[in-house]
Order: sequence, then C-alpha cells, then structure tokens
Amino acid sequence: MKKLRTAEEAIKKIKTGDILLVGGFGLSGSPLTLIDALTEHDARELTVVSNNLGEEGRGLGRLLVSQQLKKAIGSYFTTNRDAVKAWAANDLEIELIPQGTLAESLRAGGAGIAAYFTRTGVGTELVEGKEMREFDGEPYVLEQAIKGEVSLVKALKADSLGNLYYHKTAMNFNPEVATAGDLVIAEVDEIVETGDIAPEDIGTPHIYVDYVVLNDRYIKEGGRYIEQNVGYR
Amino acid sequence: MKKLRTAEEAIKKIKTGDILLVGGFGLSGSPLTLIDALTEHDARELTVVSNNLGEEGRGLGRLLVSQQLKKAIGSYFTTNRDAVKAWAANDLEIELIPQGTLAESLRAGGAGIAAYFTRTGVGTELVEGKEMREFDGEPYVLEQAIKGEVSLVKALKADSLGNLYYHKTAMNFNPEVATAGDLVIAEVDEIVETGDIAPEDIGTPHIYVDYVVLNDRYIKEGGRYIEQNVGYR
Amino acid sequence: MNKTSVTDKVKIAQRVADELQDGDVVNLGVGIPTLIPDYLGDKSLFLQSENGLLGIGPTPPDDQVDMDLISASKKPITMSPGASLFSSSNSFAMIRGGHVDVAILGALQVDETGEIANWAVPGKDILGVGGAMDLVAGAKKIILSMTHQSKDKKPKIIKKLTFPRSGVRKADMVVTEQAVFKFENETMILTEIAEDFSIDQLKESTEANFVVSPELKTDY
Amino acid sequence: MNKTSVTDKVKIAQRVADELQDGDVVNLGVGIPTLIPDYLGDKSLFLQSENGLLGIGPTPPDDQVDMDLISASKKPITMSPGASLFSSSNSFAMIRGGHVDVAILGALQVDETGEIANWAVPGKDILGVGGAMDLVAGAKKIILSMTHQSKDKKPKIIKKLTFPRSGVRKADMVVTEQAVFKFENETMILTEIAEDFSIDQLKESTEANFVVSPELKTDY
Repeated sequence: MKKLRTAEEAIKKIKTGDILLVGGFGLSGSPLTLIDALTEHDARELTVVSNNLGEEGRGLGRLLVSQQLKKAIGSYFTTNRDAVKAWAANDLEIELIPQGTLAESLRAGGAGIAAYFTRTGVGTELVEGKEMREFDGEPYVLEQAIKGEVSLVKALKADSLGNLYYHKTAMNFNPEVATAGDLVIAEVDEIVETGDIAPEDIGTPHIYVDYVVLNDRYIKEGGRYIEQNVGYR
Repeated sequence: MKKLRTAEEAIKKIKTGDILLVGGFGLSGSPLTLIDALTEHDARELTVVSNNLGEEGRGLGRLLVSQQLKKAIGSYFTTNRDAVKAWAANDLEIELIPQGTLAESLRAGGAGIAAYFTRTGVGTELVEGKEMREFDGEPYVLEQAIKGEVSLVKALKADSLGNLYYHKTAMNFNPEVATAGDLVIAEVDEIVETGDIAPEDIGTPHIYVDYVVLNDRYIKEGGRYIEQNVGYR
Repeated sequence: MNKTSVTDKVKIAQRVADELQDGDVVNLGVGIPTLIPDYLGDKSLFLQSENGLLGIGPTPPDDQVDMDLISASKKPITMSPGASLFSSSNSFAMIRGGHVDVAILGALQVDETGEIANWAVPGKDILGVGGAMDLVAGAKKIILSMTHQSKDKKPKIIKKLTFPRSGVRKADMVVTEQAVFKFENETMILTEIAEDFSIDQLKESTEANFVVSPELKTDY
Repeated sequence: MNKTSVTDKVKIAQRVADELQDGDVVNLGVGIPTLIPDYLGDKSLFLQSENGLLGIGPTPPDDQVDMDLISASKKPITMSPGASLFSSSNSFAMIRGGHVDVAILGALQVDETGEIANWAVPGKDILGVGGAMDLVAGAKKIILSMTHQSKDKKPKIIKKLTFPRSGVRKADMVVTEQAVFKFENETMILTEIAEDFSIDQLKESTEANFVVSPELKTDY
C-alpha cells in the first residue's frame, strides 16, 4: 500500500510551530498511536485544534506532559486538569470556540469557504470583537475557517487506496479534520482491500489522505482502547 | 407508517407563490411522482430552486408546460428548450447560480448559516453587486443561504420512521434540499422496516422528513424511470 | 425544601419528561437532563447526541460497552432502531439549523426575561463551552432543568445575569424542584408551585420578578 | 489544419492525457475532455464527477445502464474499485477546497494571461453555468482542451476576452490541435507546435501574443 507509513515516519513531517488539526471527542476517535509517536518527536510550540485535550496523560493530554504545546483551540478543556494548570501557569494559550462553530470552521477550511455567518455565540464573550450582521432581523456573527499544516485522524479501517471508514460516534470531528490540513495522516486499526468498503460507507475519500498508519500500540478490550506492552519495540 | 401520504395529499400543502426546493440532477434523483401530482394541483406562481428544470415535458419540465412557474433558480437551464423559450418570452424569470454555490447555499439554509464567503464566481457577471472581501490576499464573494417553503426530494428507500437511503449519484442535491425546506416531502420507491437501513447509510435522518410518498407512477426499466400506464387511476 | 436531594432531581426530571411529546427530537444536556429517559413512560423520543448520533438507545450492560459509541457526556450508549450516524459538522448543522425540537439544559442562572447563563462563572477559569451555545442558538424550544438555588443557597433565577450569558436566545421554560415557570413576551410566569410551598416562600428563593398564572397549579 | 476533425479532437485528448500523472484526481469537463480516458494507457486516474462521485469507471454496456449512476455530462457510468459517493455540497467542497488536482475544461476563449471564458456568449441567452466556475476557482491545475479557432474561424486564443470570464483564476495550460501553450507569470509560452506548421502560421490563427519556449517541440 503506497500511503502506508510507520507512525514515526509520518509524524516526522510535523515541524515546530505547526498548527495540528486532530480528530476525536475526548478519547473517542482520537489518533492515539500518532499522538504517542508525536511525543517522541522533537516538534515543539505546536498549536492543536481539537475539541478537547484528551485526559490527563492520555491522548492529546500527553502533549501537555511532553510540553510540546503552545496553544490549544477547541471547545472543552475543563475536564483535563493538566490543561487547566498549564493555562493558569501561562504555559498554554487557550482559545475557546463553541463546539458547532469548531466543526463548521474546520469544514469551511477544507471546503474553500473563508468565513461564514452563524447564530451561535451571538451576544456572548466568545465572539467579542467579531463582526456582527443581521439577516432577516436575526443577529449573526462572522466566523473564520480553520486550516492547519497537518491533520491527524482516526478511523477504524482504511482500504489500500486510503479511503476511510469511521466507527459509530468515533467519527465525530474526523471527517472535517481530514479535509482541512495540508498533510493528512490517518491512523487505522485495519487495512482492507480496495472495494471492501462500500461507496456509501466511505467517510473520507482517499484523495484527502496522504499517509495511513496502522495502530500497533493500542488494542480494544472491553470496548476501550488499551495501551499494549510496548516492550517489544 | 405515520408519515405516509398519497402524492396528492402531500402536494396540497404547496401554495401559490411558494418557493420549492427540488432535488435531482436532470432527471436523476428527481421526484417525478411528486412533480406530476403538482401539475394536477392548483398552486401557481411558484419559484423552483433546482439544478435544472428537467427536460422538455419531463420532470420539472412539466411545470413549464402546466405554466405553474414564475421563477427558476439553479445552475443549468440551457438543455431544456422550453425553459429558454419561456425566459425569452418573459414568462419565466431565471436566476443563475454556480452549481457548487447552489449546493452550498442549500446546505447553509438548512444548517443555520445565513451567508458565507466563497471563491466561486469572483470576477464574473454572476456575482455583480454582491459583497466582495479578501481573505489571506484572495478575493471572495458573500453568498446567501437558500430556504424554501416546501422541499421535494427523491430517495430509493425510506424506513418506517422516514429515514432516507439514496441511490448512487441520484443522491446529488437531495440531502441538502431535505434540510432547507419548512415542509419536506420525500418520494421513494420502497418503504422498509425501521432498522433495515444501516445507521451509516442513512443519507437523510428522519427528523428532516415530514411526509413520505410512494412512487406509484414510474417503474425502472433498462436503468431508466419509465412512466406507467396510469389508466387504472 | 431548599436542599437539593436526589428526590428533587428526580422530581425535576419527571416534570420535564411530562412536558415532552411522543416523537420529539430532544437533546439532553449533562446533569439532571440525563435522568429524564427513565421517566418517559411509553412516550418515545428521538435523542440527539451532538457528537454525531440521532437515536440514543438504552445504556448498555457493562460487557457490551463500546467507547466508540458514546453520548456527548462521554457515557457509553447504544443505538435505537432507526438511529443514524453523522459527523460533528452535520450534527451541529442539525442543531443550529433548527431541526431539534427541544434542548433540555442545565443552567447556572436564568434572568426574568429568560436569558440563560450556562457555561461560565466569573472569576473562575473559562476553559469549556462545549455545545451549550449551539443548542441555545438552535433548538426550537429550550427547557432549563435546574435546582432552584445554588449549593450555597444563592438565587439562580434572578433579575439580571451576573454570569456570562450563553447567547441572545432565551429560555421557554424553567423547571426546578420548587416551581415551574414559562416565559411569554419576556415575562416570567409562575405556572406551577410545589405542594406546601407558598408564593411568599418562592419570592424569597427567587430574585427575579414573576407574575402568577391565573391557572396556577399548586400541587407540583 | 484549421478544420476541426475527429482526428484533431483525438490529438488534443491524447496530448492532455500525456500531461496527466498516475494517481491524479481529475475532473473532466464536457466535450473533448470526455475522450481522454481512452488514451491513458496504463496510467490510472481518479475521476471526480461533480454530481457526487469519486472514481468513475468504464462506460457500462447498454444492458447495464443505470441512470441513477451518471456523470456530470448525464452519461451512464460505472464505479471503479474504491469509488465513493457523496452529496452535491460535499462534491463541491472537494472541488472548491482544492482537493482536485486537475480540471480539464473546454473554453470559448482564453486570453494571453490565461484568463478563461467558458460559460457564456454575449448576445446569446445566458441560462447555464453548471460547475464551470467552481472548477475554475477550485482545481489545483487547469488545462484547457479546445479547438484552436471557432467554427467560423475566429481566434479563440486572444489578447483580451470579449466573452464573459469564468473567474479570476487563470489557466495553467492550453492544448489545441495546433499547439500547446503554458502560462508562467501571466505570460503565454508556446511549448509545442504541430508538425509542418510554422510559427508564422500559428501567429495568424492566434490573436494573443505568446513567447516561444527555447525548448520548443516542433513535432506535436
């Protein structure tokens, strides 16, 4: 398979100062293997755009432990106490965006839409300073598209071309994230033959995907992704 | 099935002067039964938003024959000579929109987005008078959402709740159209049990659909929808 | 009456459940709203989860948990028959586009016109908003299900918000353990009051001005 | 040489096919571009159809036609292995978002800076635009495949457009039966000229100014 890379090879493309777009809702649909490989890579001062920052020491939370983050852009960071602490200590910038605006801005970034007027957030602190306009007598706020240098996504399966199949609500932000990065790295649990995923079930067409990395660090047990003993590495 | 109606019952909800949003790309994925029922209904002065106006005397083209149209908004009307003639005779207003802008504006209409900045059409006659703005040094034009009183869509199947399954490229504009109308009428070839369409294959979730009408006027022969002998009516 | 007991939460959940119609498309916020499915009787709702599902089914037994199928509160769920899956942008298109009938939300404060504060507390770190503002902006009807006062007995139903608001869109209804209020033309109307609870008592626990409905029910 | 024969069209299609790389994501416009798949040899492209498909396969035999599976030119098609289906808004998100490598378009006119006119003729009814402007705005590379002159022998490669333009985005390359031009910094460069055809002859059939590449190929 042409696009297949090890996590290390793929992650090397990330440079200090990059904006990373990362799929996942908490740890669900989070590219855990890619994130782990990133903690072993020397890129620093990263901006991560993702709904959350995982949990303490898990998922994107590991990038706080490894001190590779400059800024987090997303909708909900309160549940990761490391993020709250890092922010309080001025070690982490945080930009809070309503969850639907985050999803729509990522979609816009991948869809050639520069900005759009939404109702969400009108009248709140989160849109202070942003342009407002009325349409049909209702107030809207102008929100900008989000793009990044590298996208990290997680799917259940890829086919040999790189088409992705997402699993249930682990899909979440992944399809949008996959459209909005200059380089898109997809972590999957399984690679299947081209044609094995039905045309209507392809969540991300292969043309969005640059590299596919096989998850070889986490196995699913009791419905949860459990880190394997990595001693063999 | 709660949402099941005859074409006549469902179409009665359309009033003179309404804006109708209609799925389909030419005759592909076009709600032919609903359109036929509309020609037998007394609503006049309609505005139709659809990529095309069918063909001469077929699909949406029948609304030209029945003289129920005031205006057509879409991307390509040249192939229907009746439309060209009606326009030349001042019997039909036409508003031309690039195809991608049409699709995006319908999506915006259903998604609570009032307007958005796109690159498409910048510098052309089609966006004259519209607001322009630069983002990252590139020019964009502000396009408005499209909504309507009634949406007519065509899917292959509905389940008993009204979830829709679209067939191949007959999907086209139908999912967007289904989100942007106040009342949404779906024509289907078949009604299946709830649960028979897999959660990832539902193209339009049932909450968007108000009425489901069974196609009983057209049968598929040789890959084409052929009008049945309707003498038994 | 002022103590927030499990019983109070159940009472609130039950009352909100009564408000829902068979077939409603509902988004349930965290906290008290998550109790509501237990009190629906034979009404069937379509529960929308903003992380990409329409049709939340019953909580799975432990041995059938799959963390690839969770609610927006990150709890394991199942899918009900006819459920559909979609991405986050499509989920919020559904919410923001006005296709969800009812959002049942918790609130930190609500003012006497129905204005809502449900995401941030001044002086505390503001590091989370989630989908609160999208739901406030987009749902057709907003029901706040909340305890009548804060844990330190401060009024939450007040004249003017002191916490940051969640949008310009206002609540349609407030259900607490003490009372039920509806809003009409930015006026707060008391429609139900708890049994053995007087309007004077309610005025003490409620900073906001309210009018009493002529059809006030006193057996809530 | 000026007559547009089937041979000319095939020649154009063959030359454009040579330009495509194995694995390119390509959108083919109507007319000459639709001939290209026949001349790809063992190169495999991913053909995008703006009505909602990535992965157009070979034309089906008559008895396997399904008009629910058509190209943007409304011709019956098949799906190649790994094809994916999506709605119109997702298809144009793909196009406008810059995810299509090459758009091969017909053109009514192109000017000497690469500006394109491919949708409307002044004085005629302007009742169709289709996806032309989206493709012009969004594709990473734009190749115009067109006859060198109009049917009435008027130049189509001109100094300044007289027909309405299709956007501000310019063409990267023009392939006609007489010549191949590339654009660099808004300058039109002749890179290939038909065998037995002189530059003077080409200047007569081409209103636009062009420079001749030092590596001009004369055996096109």
